[in-house]
Amino acid sequence: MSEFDFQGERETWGDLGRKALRNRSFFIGALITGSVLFMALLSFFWTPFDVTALDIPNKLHWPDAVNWLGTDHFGRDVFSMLMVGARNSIAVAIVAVSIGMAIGVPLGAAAAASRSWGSDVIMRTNDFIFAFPSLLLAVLFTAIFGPSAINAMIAIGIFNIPVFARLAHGGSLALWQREFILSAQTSGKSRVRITVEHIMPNLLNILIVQGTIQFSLGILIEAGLSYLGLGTQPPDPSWGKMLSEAQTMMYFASYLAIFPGIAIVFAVLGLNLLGDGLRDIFDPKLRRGR
Amino acid sequence: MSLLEIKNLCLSFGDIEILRDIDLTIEAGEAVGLVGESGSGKSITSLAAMRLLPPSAKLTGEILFDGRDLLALGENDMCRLRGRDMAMIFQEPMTALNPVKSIGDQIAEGLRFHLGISRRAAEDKVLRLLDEVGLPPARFSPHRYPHELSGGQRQRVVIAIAIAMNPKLLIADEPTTALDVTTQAVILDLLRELAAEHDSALLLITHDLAVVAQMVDRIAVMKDGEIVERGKTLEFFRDMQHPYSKKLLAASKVKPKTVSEIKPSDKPLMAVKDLTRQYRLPRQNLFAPSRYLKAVNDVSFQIEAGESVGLVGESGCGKSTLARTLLALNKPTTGKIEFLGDDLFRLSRHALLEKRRNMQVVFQDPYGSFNPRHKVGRLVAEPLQLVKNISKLGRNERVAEALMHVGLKAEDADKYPHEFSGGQRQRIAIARAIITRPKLIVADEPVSALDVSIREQVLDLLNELSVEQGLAYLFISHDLHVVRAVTDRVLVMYQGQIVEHGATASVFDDPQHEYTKKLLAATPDLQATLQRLEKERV
Amino acid sequence: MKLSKFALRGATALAMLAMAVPALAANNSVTLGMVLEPTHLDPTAGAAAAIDEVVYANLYEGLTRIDSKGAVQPALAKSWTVSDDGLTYTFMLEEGVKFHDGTDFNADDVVFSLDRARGEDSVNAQKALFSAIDKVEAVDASTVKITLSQANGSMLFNLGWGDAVMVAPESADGNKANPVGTGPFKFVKWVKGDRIELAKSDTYWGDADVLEKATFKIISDPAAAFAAMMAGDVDGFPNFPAPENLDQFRADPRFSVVVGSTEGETVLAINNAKAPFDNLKVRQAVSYAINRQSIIDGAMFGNGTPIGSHFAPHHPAYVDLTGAYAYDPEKAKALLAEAGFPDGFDAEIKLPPPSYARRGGEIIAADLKKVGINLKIIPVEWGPWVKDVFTETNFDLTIVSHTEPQDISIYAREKYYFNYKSDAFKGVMDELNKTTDTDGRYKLLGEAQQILSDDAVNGFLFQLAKTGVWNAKLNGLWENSPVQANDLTGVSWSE
Amino acid sequence: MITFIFFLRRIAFSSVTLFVASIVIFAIIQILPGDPAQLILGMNAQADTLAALREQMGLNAPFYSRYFEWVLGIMVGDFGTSYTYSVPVSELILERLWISLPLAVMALSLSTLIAIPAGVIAASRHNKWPDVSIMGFTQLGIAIPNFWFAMLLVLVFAIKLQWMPAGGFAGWDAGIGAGILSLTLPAIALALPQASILARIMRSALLDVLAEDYMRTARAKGLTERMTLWRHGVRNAFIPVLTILGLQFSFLIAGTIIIENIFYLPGLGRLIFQAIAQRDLIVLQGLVLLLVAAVIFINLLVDAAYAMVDPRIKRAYHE
Repeated sequence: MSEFDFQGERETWGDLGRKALRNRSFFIGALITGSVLFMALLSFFWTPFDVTALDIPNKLHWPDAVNWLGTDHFGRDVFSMLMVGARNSIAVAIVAVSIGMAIGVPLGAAAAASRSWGSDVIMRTNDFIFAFPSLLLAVLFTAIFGPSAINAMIAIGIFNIPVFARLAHGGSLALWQREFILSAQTSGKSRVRITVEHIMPNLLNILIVQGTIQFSLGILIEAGLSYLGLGTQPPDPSWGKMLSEAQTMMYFASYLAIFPGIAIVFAVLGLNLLGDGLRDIFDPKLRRGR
Repeated sequence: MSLLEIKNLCLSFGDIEILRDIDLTIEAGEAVGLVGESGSGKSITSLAAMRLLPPSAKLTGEILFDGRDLLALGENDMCRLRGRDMAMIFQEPMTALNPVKSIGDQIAEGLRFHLGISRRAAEDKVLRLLDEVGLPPARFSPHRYPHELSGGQRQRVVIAIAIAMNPKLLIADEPTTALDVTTQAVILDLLRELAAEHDSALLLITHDLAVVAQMVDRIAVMKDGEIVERGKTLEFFRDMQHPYSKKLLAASKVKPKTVSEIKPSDKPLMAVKDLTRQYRLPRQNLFAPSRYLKAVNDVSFQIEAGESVGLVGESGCGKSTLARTLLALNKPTTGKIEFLGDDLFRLSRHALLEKRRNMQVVFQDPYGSFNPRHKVGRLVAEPLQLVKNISKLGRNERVAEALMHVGLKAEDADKYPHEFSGGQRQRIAIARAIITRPKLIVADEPVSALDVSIREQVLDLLNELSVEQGLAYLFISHDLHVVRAVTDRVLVMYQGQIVEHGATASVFDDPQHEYTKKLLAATPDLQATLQRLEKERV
Repeated sequence: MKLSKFALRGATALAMLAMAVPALAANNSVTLGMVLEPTHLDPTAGAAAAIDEVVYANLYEGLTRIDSKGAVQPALAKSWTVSDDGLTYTFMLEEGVKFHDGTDFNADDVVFSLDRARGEDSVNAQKALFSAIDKVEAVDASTVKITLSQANGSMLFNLGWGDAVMVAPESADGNKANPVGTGPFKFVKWVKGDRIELAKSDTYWGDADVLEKATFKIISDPAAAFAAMMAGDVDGFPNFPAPENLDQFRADPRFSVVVGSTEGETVLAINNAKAPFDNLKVRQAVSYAINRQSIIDGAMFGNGTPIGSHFAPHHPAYVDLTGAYAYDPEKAKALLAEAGFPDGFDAEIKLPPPSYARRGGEIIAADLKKVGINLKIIPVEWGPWVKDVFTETNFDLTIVSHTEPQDISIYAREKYYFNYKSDAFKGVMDELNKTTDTDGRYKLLGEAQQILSDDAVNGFLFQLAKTGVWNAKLNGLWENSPVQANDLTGVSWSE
Repeated sequence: MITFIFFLRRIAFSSVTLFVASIVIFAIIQILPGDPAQLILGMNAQADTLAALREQMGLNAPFYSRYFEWVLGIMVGDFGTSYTYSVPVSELILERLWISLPLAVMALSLSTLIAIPAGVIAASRHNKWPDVSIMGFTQLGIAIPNFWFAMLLVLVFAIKLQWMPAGGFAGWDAGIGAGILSLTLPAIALALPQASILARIMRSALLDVLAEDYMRTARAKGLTERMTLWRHGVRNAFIPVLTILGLQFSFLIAGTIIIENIFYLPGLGRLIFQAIAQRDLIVLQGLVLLLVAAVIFINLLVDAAYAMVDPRIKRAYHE
């Protein structure tokens, strides 16, 4: 469909910037994502309380002026944990998306550029990985290598590879049909050079948009894995783990189950809005996006 | 009372004015042509008459149909009118039909809605309609789907939908633009006949004066949302006043190229020998042998230095495949291409680069030919990497020089392609093609996407460059007028083979092959039409 | 302020619950929740506590049984005599006993069961229980003689374990899926992952007045366990998995909350062979650095008894050594400095899945950080735990609860996962095996506890509490768990 | 005919995929650390006991022979015998399928029932308040992790309102009503994010269709806006939606794994975790293979449905 349609006017970055300011999704998304990022960065320098210091006599305090969002079963400050949790969620998602992009995009682009059987192998492998329910393999992966944030990153990253490979492959194939690529070939440029000079920059838009979406998915999956106890490990706080710890306590300390959930929704919502906004900005034809 | 009377129609989307004070009347049974280039507002006018514009469109003025003001009519009444009293035929037959419904269903749909009859009851009428538009039900079952039909056949289905209810007014919006010339001719004939038979008035919207002249009684010319001139067909052509009308007319007249006399030599610039390029088709079943489609079938010809050769044929005849093979982008299945004395497909990569310097290309789509992210300077300079030992300074000089050659300014190198109009972009594409000072330029439909008025300038430019720089062209087009305007010699391609070749003038004046004859006969010729009309009047 | 909020919430929830739960009519059945599902139902072929929790005393019986207080009682053996040298045991069997499949139980079955358990191709998880047995003979149909190769003071206790129950040669092989025993309940069906149903056996030899039907519902998720209790889906949880929810049950008159003790000594196990933990001072420093009460409060919400050695506080031979390493981080630092680690060091702690380990591990990591020992927390499943920690002893620290009854003897094993080697301790254990009089045994057990404490073998944390929650009208469930069992023979409903 | 050939090829390709998957799964699962025998026998087991049990479970045979035994068994419907439960794996899976399958079907129907009308309403009222609010809700729906949503559902409907069980499965033998009741909250928790995604896809697909030329043709025939929307728009928009439905299935499986854990439903998801924890490798590998096969099969079904909805497919396979 229109996903790989590159027809139409192109804008300079300046034009895009102006459009970005007018786009409501982008604006709200950027605002939310920015604030989550800010909290995460701030947590490196300052949190209201130390999240690794336990204060058991002070456990399970409802939110008040001291502990803005209350304390957990070890007496840790929930707000501080959410700040540091943001950091961990973002780190996992960034690395996972980077793995997917760094491996998937070159593979997809190479498959599109080469007409040999190699491209078939790459794309078939892709389809193959798609046949595995992603969370299931992530669960197996962490069962083998042990649960940890690093392994969660790798497991989620592996599932980003085919996503980006497919996208890069589809996008590149469409581009290879374009006349400016044929012109470049008649200018004597090699396929590798054309891929680097012409294909990649033109894939940037869709990659950024998809990257944002995968980023938000990464946060969701990390939360899911941590909830199952397979992601970020103590003493590092993580949103998913906070929720799983809260599960037995939500009957008398419901705030423990509410706030981390809101944090996840907030972060994911922000990124999705940002992605939608970017899609609108980059390609008006896809305005209706998903 | 006129059948359709548009008075002071103004239309705007938000702050943007699209139509200004349109006045247009159509009498019952009359054929009226609305002529203009893309963006002139002619299609919008027709959609306004059908009330098919998005709700965000602001309309003022009056549209009277059979005396009823359509702008004051409720949506339900409008629905009863549409399809029954006024029907429409659209430009793009490939997309105007719902791909997942059978053609019979789509024809029956309007009948059933307006007549409130059952599917069965509609069936007979559908069969009759199919027969009427030249799709005999014996061969074209109503159960077939649009994708099983060719473009021309689909357009016949669209026409069948339009005439189903014997409408008083038939609006045809560029009904043949997307079709091949030979198909265009039959569809136009069909349209004319049916309009007469059903006693329908016809509003024909087109950019092509030659088409409109043979079809309508009266003509109105639109430019930038206004009607700038109108008149009865013959009078219109005889004493047109508005400069824009004159420009349109001038552009649609063919000025044959002054032929340069070049004789075949032993050392042609390019020699194509027994070239075949085939694709494998999917197997019919697991055990069937592979089948092949010969897109280019045993083609031989040569191009001399400085010669301009045309390659003519309808879509799908294999011209683009041939062009890509000549540019060494595809490998041929058999046969060889010698360029400057060497077989292109036996060269080392390095030697091929040297050949590429002498062979450049201009494509059809002035929007698609450029990487939208690069500036013009970089785009034009791209082929320069084929030229060795060139400094950055020298590079900039060459870019400036090339831009000036095509009538642009040296400063334009710092702009992005989207800052230029379609015609200017095609000039940039030509600048890029000539920057390496090649000996041959393959031009694949270089003016098809341009409006008529701009088309001429680009063709002139190509002619000039050919003389100035001693360039040879392989000029590929489906448009016979265009080929006649720029080529010395012409090759006619049909189903992968070259069926006729010779000097342009002689092929055009005295075609030998059946296909060439058919092609020429189908091409609307304004001069001939006008002469015929004069005669009829007398 | 906060408390009143709690109370208010509790009260409204209660009011709603009271309306929602339908009154149970003349109850002749019981549904108990359990956290872990048994892997199969043959207690003689698996270590999982969950097996015994379903079948012990209900489906299968041994020659002896262990009662709710941990004392040995007659079961299928109505009486016995022990020779003076302690080497020959003669058991007189109950008569008229039938297996659930209708076959008779007699001395041959005893010989079969015990020989199967200690045989060469035995897959009995506690084969060591029978290592002292030299031979088992049927004297007549209702008399069995067991001869030991060396005296063993705990022989009668050992024969009361679930791993020593009596099975029939006809049905033994099928016991995993279709258990056949002599107990008051017979097996009905097992919906894997969901529940196991038992029904009253009409061929039971004894005169136990038991319920018609018993169902064990498997609910491993603590939150789901809470919900199931609240919703009345289960009548009780003999071992409720989430101590944090006990207060809510206490506030609810529908439920009884009974916190008893188990045989589970929960320890911070230390790899005694691995530097720097091979250094006594380092181990002592660790013991001083641990705040037991905060672990009990934080991980178990106050449920559990601090211990100072590997011994259950409810046992008569218990010696209170909790004062030996009272929480003292300063002293811990000093000891570390003496041992050559003034700045502390880095180590790993591998934590198996139970929440006492995971939560306790976090608290211990925080405690040890204060004295300079930085722990990397590595959560592991039981599978890798058994492989890495238990089999290959590839670990620094771990937390685990040793739930076998009176298992202090593990410290005398040649090769056991915490790699403790002490001739003094082995000597005491040897002596213990030879001693049959109670006072002598208690004295030796006291000595053994002292040695472990002195050597700071492990960080001794607390005795795992048995946190039972059940319907207030349900009577007869065990308060403590001297063996892992849910003995249903005495269970009944009030009214 | 061509469609048939195409499906033969698709089936052949799917079988190859499945075969490769079986090797990969087997290999992956073999490297899971932990000895099933040790887990069964516990900490006090002696070395000879362990060896005896391993022999009994057939764990001492070499890698390849165990693989072939496994695969050949599956071909005749024998998935092996569970290490821990000592019952046939197929029996174990079948028992649980009766919970997971109804759950998945309920969730899928629920999400389709919500998503399709929502998407149609949003697209037909493009940029008006129904569209804006539906899109807002779907944004939220996508962002809410289903396990958190499940927790909230339990909090409100099971704990506070006491309308539904908080977890566990009543069992089909307790009556269909009770069974469905215990699957309701989980199905809702699963359906919400699915419905959100689907509604957005439906909307964007329909908007694409609404912009097509043939919609204008239909209007020019005189059909009303509503007729055009349903007769031409919705049906055509189903084609892309169908693709997404196929893809969603994989997510549905992932979702089921988590949701079954929260509601304590003894379904396939729980079985996976149980099998991992107990190193019941034979159950695990059978299950994973089954789920992969399900994904492949569903995609095959989607292709078939595609061919039924879209007559162009036959031609597309030609090119």
